[in-house]
Amino acid sequence: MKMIIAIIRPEKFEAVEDALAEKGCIAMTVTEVKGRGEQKGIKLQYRGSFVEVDLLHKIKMEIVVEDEMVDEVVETICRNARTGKFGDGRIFVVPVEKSVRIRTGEVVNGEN
Amino acid sequence: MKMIIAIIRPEKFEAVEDALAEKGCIAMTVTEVKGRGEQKGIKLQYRGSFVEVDLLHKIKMEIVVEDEMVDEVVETICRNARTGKFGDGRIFVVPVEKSVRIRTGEVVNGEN
Amino acid sequence: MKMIIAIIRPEKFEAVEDALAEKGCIAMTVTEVKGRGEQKGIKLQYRGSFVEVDLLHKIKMEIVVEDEMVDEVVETICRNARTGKFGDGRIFVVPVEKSVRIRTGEVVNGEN
Amino acid sequence: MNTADTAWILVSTAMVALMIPGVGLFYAGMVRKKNVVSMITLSVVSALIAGVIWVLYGYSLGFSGDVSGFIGDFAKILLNNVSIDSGNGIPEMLFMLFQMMFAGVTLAILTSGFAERIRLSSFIVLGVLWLTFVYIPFAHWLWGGGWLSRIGSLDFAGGMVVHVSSGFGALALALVVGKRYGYGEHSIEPNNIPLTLVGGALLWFGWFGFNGGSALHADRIAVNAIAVTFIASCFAGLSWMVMSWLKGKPGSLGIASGIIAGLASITPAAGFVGTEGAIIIGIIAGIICFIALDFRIRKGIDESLDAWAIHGIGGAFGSLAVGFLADPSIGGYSGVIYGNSGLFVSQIIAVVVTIIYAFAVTFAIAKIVNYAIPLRVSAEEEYVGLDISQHGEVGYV
Amino acid sequence: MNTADTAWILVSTAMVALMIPGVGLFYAGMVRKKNVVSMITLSVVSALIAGVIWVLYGYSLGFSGDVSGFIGDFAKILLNNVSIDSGNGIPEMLFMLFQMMFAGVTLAILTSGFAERIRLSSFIVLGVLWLTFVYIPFAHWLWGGGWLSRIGSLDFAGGMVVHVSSGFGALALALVVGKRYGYGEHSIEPNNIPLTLVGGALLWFGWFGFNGGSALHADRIAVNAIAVTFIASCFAGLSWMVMSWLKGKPGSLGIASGIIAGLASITPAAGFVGTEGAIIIGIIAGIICFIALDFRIRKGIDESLDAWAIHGIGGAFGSLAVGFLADPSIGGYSGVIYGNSGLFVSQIIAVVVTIIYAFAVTFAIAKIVNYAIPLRVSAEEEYVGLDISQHGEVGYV
Amino acid sequence: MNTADTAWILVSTAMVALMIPGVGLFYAGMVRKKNVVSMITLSVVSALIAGVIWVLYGYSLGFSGDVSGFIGDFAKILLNNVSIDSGNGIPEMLFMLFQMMFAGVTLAILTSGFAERIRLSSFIVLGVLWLTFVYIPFAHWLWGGGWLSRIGSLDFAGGMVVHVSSGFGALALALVVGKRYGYGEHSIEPNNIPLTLVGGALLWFGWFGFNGGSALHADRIAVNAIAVTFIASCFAGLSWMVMSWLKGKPGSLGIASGIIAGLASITPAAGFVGTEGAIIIGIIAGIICFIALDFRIRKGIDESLDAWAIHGIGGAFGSLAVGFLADPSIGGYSGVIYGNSGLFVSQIIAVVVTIIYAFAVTFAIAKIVNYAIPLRVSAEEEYVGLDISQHGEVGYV
Ligand SMILES: Nc1ncnc2c1ncn2[C@@H]1O[C@H](COP(=O)(O)OP(=O)(O)O)[C@@H](O)[C@H]1O
Ligand SMILES: Nc1ncnc2c1ncn2[C@@H]1O[C@H](COP(=O)(O)OP(=O)(O)O)[C@@H](O)[C@H]1O
Ligand SMILES: Nc1ncnc2c1ncn2[C@@H]1O[C@H](COP(=O)(O)OP(=O)(O)O)[C@@H](O)[C@H]1O
Repeated sequence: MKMIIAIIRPEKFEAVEDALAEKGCIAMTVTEVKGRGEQKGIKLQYRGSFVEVDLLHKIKMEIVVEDEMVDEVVETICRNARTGKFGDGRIFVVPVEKSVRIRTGEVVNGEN
Repeated sequence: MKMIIAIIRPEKFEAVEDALAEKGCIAMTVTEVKGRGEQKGIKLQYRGSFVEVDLLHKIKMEIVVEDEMVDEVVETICRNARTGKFGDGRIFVVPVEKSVRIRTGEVVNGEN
Repeated sequence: MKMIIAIIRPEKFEAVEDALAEKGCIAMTVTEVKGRGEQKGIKLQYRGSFVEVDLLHKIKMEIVVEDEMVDEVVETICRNARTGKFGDGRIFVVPVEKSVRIRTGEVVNGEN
Repeated sequence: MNTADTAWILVSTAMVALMIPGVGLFYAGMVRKKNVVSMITLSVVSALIAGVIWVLYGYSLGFSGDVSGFIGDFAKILLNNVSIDSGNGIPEMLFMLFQMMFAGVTLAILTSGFAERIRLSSFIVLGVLWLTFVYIPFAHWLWGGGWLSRIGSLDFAGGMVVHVSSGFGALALALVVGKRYGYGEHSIEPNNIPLTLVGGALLWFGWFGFNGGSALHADRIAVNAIAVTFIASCFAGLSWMVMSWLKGKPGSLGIASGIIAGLASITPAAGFVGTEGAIIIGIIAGIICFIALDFRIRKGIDESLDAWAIHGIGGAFGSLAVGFLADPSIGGYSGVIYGNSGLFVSQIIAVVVTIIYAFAVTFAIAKIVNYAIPLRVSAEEEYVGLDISQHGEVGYV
Repeated sequence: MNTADTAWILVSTAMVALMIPGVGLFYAGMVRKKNVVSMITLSVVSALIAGVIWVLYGYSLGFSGDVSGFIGDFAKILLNNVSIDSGNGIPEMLFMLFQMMFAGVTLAILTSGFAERIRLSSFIVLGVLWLTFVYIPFAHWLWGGGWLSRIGSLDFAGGMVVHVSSGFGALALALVVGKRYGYGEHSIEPNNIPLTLVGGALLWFGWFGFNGGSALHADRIAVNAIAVTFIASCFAGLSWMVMSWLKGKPGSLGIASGIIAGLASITPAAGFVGTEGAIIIGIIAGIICFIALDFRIRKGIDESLDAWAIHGIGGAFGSLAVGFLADPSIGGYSGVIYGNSGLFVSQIIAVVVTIIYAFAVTFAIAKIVNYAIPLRVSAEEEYVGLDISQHGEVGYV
Repeated sequence: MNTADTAWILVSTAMVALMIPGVGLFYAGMVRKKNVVSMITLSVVSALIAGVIWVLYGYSLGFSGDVSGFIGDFAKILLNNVSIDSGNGIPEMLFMLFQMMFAGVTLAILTSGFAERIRLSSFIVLGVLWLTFVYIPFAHWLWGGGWLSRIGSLDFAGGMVVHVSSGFGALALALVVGKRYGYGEHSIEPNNIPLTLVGGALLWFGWFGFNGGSALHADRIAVNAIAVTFIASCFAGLSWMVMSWLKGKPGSLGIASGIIAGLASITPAAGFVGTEGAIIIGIIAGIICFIALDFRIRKGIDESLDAWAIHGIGGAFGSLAVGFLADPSIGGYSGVIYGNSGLFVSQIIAVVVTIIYAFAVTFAIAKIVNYAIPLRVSAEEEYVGLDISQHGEVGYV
């Protein structure tokens, strides 16, 4: 099992969410975060000088899926979150060793 | 060392927190998140049609513990966060390779 | 690749951010969280009795870096986030198996 | 027409109008984030309901004619014969509008009793019935020439008409509607205290018009009313603060509650007692409303935003206090300390009757509405919150 | 000097002043978090611009003398000869100040058209030009003795001067400035509905001064004005609520919009129609402004905060309604239902002319300014938000 | 009794009352999230303290009799002999209440000096002493027939009594209490700018009552006062905006600060200067208060919310400006530009004396209180925030 951590533009969230739901990937946890990439955010020109706005609002999605689903989910997010401009975000995949459903107590162990 | 990531109902947080403290598990990091499980949130019947409220408020707890504590902590969270209804949440366990206490600089390496 | 998860005092964030930028470590994701360490937060003396304020505001930084950068980043954070008093925070290092840049679709696999 | 009186009541009317959303903002900061919009909207809709009912028949039933001391007649429905001209004093149209705002504020206060769990549609039905069968009779009894005013009971600006009715009504409603899901099991914390304090500031401001305008003239009584109103609120805020300090920390919500307890308590008395009376009423109001709130919590009654403890108890206490403290040099009526016990008796009768009537009739109305259409949202809707389930909105993004 | 009238207009002026930031707060809750400061600031700066222009030459051009019915003269620039004394009625200085606030509110309403994408500096230039070439002429035509008032057109408190001008002006601006980036592609959600409702509460309150003060006396007309104003807003709030309930859930923003639609629609009529007229105007206002808003959305026009649908359509509708419903027993003018069709003709002319003029001249001004200095921020600045890019501030931490 | 004057002062009193929590809201948005409740509560408690002190002895010491020009007597303690009736003008009870609000606002402004670090209990003690030994003497000197008024110093609505006292008092307090932990090391950002602007809107509104009501009549002076008040605030808002634009971006907090600087500066002059004077005062106020704020920051003084830079400097400047600009055709007094230098001398004396007295006596009081009970919370409490440590509350959930 893997946790897919995707950091995307807030305005792309709905599109990503819908595309994932179509693929049957419904469950997720969403956090409002701020972030910057390697470009140090956005540069605004301001009366000759530049102002850097470094931390921009992003949405972090955490999605835990079976190993075989990872590539499809990653690909779906990528496709729907992309604008092609700086700031589209990143996806990280982290191993999950165990997953428990609180309601039932049912435990799934990852292969890791 | 493992990071236990528990996503629970906000109204169960206090109970879980107290139960964990009793077991000596005090340290934790808490984030307000939104989430949905496989049921796509909650369906509200509204004048004949259904409205899905997909993202519901949840509390995410991140607790890093020694490997041998994992089961006890998971079990304690499960017991205290459970209502038996959809939406009780999930617990994920993720490996931690290294842990540093900033105040002292002391480093603990996980066995992973 | 590793994800460095640092939980620090909000008032130290700027200093840490600047110090990391100097080291060329610019990209990061930041979340407002609450947390407590093993001391159960802060004890306030109040008319004879003690009140514990258990969850204090913290800033969580998530920084994904190549393996060889980990120690430098951890050390930089430690040095700049330290006050020496309880509550300075913790750093956890978690393995990342894969990282994708959404804008380009470019994938980097971790050695894990 | 007295233009100065008119100027003052024009402004007072606007100030009382501002109190209606003010109640909503005050309440909204104290509920959970998922119900913040709902709580304000209930107050806004209270204004709409009151406005429409008042125009259609409410003013007429309250203030036109008299049927056996209990209720008015239909001579002024649709504001028939309500003139914008006047002999002396203010035009009747202005009086009508000023009174309309009181009905709106009262209904808004009532929403405390079913906060975070009422269906919007049921609230509208309930609101119409409640104004018709509780508020309008009370207005008639005490202000429209009805039986309580005839036996000599006094209610300057609504200790009973506004505060007892909504406070004890809210209590009845809380009992019919039942506790919020999880109440008493996990803590329900105020989501936005600054919002509550914005609402509280508007209420404090509006109360100058509420009590001062009830003089209906820009005269010595209006001056007395606003002076005792502010003074009572200060002393009540302090006495509540002291009470809560003795038991723990003095919270801002407590101080605000104390101020409002003082305001509610001085309301029936503002044209009858002087500044010493205001000090006494204020101090006691802060203490007994604090105790009432504490009692309510210990009993596990989810009268969620304490309309009962603050408005109900405060209004009842203040109405009784009139019987004790009324100073003939202010409003021409004497209380017990000026050697007249007759007024006190009338006040006791009025308080007891309005408490019983408000509680019982509200209870009955609530039961009937609840039988026809459920008052309460479903468990899922409550869990998700009324903002999404009733309004399709999210308070803060 | 009539001191009672003066007292009332002193207060009314303050109440209308409060509406200026009130518009900003109302709007600010509906934009995205990154533009919340900008939205309030645009309204605050509207007050500053209006204040300065009014003192320098605005009042004079609007209300002093007359040049061919189109505009005033320069006799009172820098408030020359504007006296604080008066024969009867209120001092001219007070009238000047009261009118100044109207200019400020109107400019604040206009900011709807370019919300979340205007450069602050361009707004200032635009605001100066717009007040000069749209607002001040309108004020002169209808209130300063200009040609529309001479042909008998009536505008009690600004149905055309305030609401048509800003509503249709905002529409023109929205077309010139263009849609917000991503508009129609992803949802743009209100960031803080309680903030909007705080602003709405202040607007509701201020409108008593806006319409009531426009009587310029604390008299029967003022009484009529505030009564019909509140009544129309209640009925409009309800009719909008019903409309939105038929299509889905009744949101708080919808109810508030309905109330404001009622307020805007009754504005031109408040001194001419009675309470039945107010009921009719209110109910219709809620329905047609709802439809207008729906139409605007379906057309994909990003007139972002619906000044056009609510103020523009509401103000135009209300101005026409005067021609139908004017009751001679209130303001001395008769509408169609009292057998006089002449007034209705004047109203049609006035509405048509002001709509065309407001739209066309605003469009031209916007194009010219946009040519000289871009009205719109850069794509990056828009993405980051105006709070950071224009003000260097972050709304909430 | 003049009922029109009474109507106006009834309303003005309410408007000034609203300013008290208004100051709290204005300040609260600028502190950190963990102190937002505390900041509002300090203002609310200021009202309570002022209310109680004023009733007990404050009004008497300020406005009854005279002991060597320095202070009043005890003839009106407990509002003894303060009547709700009156010959002509307004009843003394109303004057008393109007003045009470001024005391409350002034104490609320003072809380800037120890924001985010004061113990609530110490504040209460400090507030009582400060009103007694600083505010009440000032009120007596300038308004109660004391020595400054006898030498001809003028203070229309509180340039010295309110703004110099609280501004320089806050500076003294900031020095005694010391900087906030971490001040200057890490940035301390405003947590909720919209909240500050809500407070600012209420202040702007209330100031009409503050300055206009200080005429004590609904007359030409009241009209002049509100006109020059609003005009000065507009010009000051713009001049501050320009100043901040020259150095970076024009923030909303800057514009709001400029507006308040203009309001504070025109306060002492509002009944004495005309609209040209208001323009001059406004423009200069925006500039010098901006410079003062900048100076304060460069000096590293943590007078946290700039009561000194805005109220202290603004009030002092405006008081001096009266000596220059007073126009005999307005209030009957002539300044330097009308050929009279005597007034200017009196104003200089008054400003110098009040600055020194306010600073020195506040400093002494603060030292004494600090010796008896620490003014400041512990380092842990400050770190956790005053909301939790003093009130047991959390502002937003
Ligand atoms: N190395 C990283 N560690 C943690 N978060 C990152 C990292 N790189 C990017 N992010 C997150 O992704 C967001 C978008 O990244 P960015 O680099 O701006 O996108 P792009 O690669 O398209 O320019 C950032 O705001 C940040 O939150
Ligand atoms: N696969 C998943 N990945 C990430 N978060 C999840 C996942 N499944 C559940 N969650 C989180 O747990 C919360 C509760 O899950 P849910 O499925 O509703 O509980 P239940 O299994 O009891 O129905 C969700 O709101 C979401 O935040
Ligand atoms: N075991 C843990 N798991 C998760 N988060 C932790 C853990 N220990 C500490 N934290 C986070 O680090 C923050 C600071 O930790 P704390 O223990 O107070 O620092 P210190 O070790 O200097 O006393 C806490 O508020 C919490 O958010």
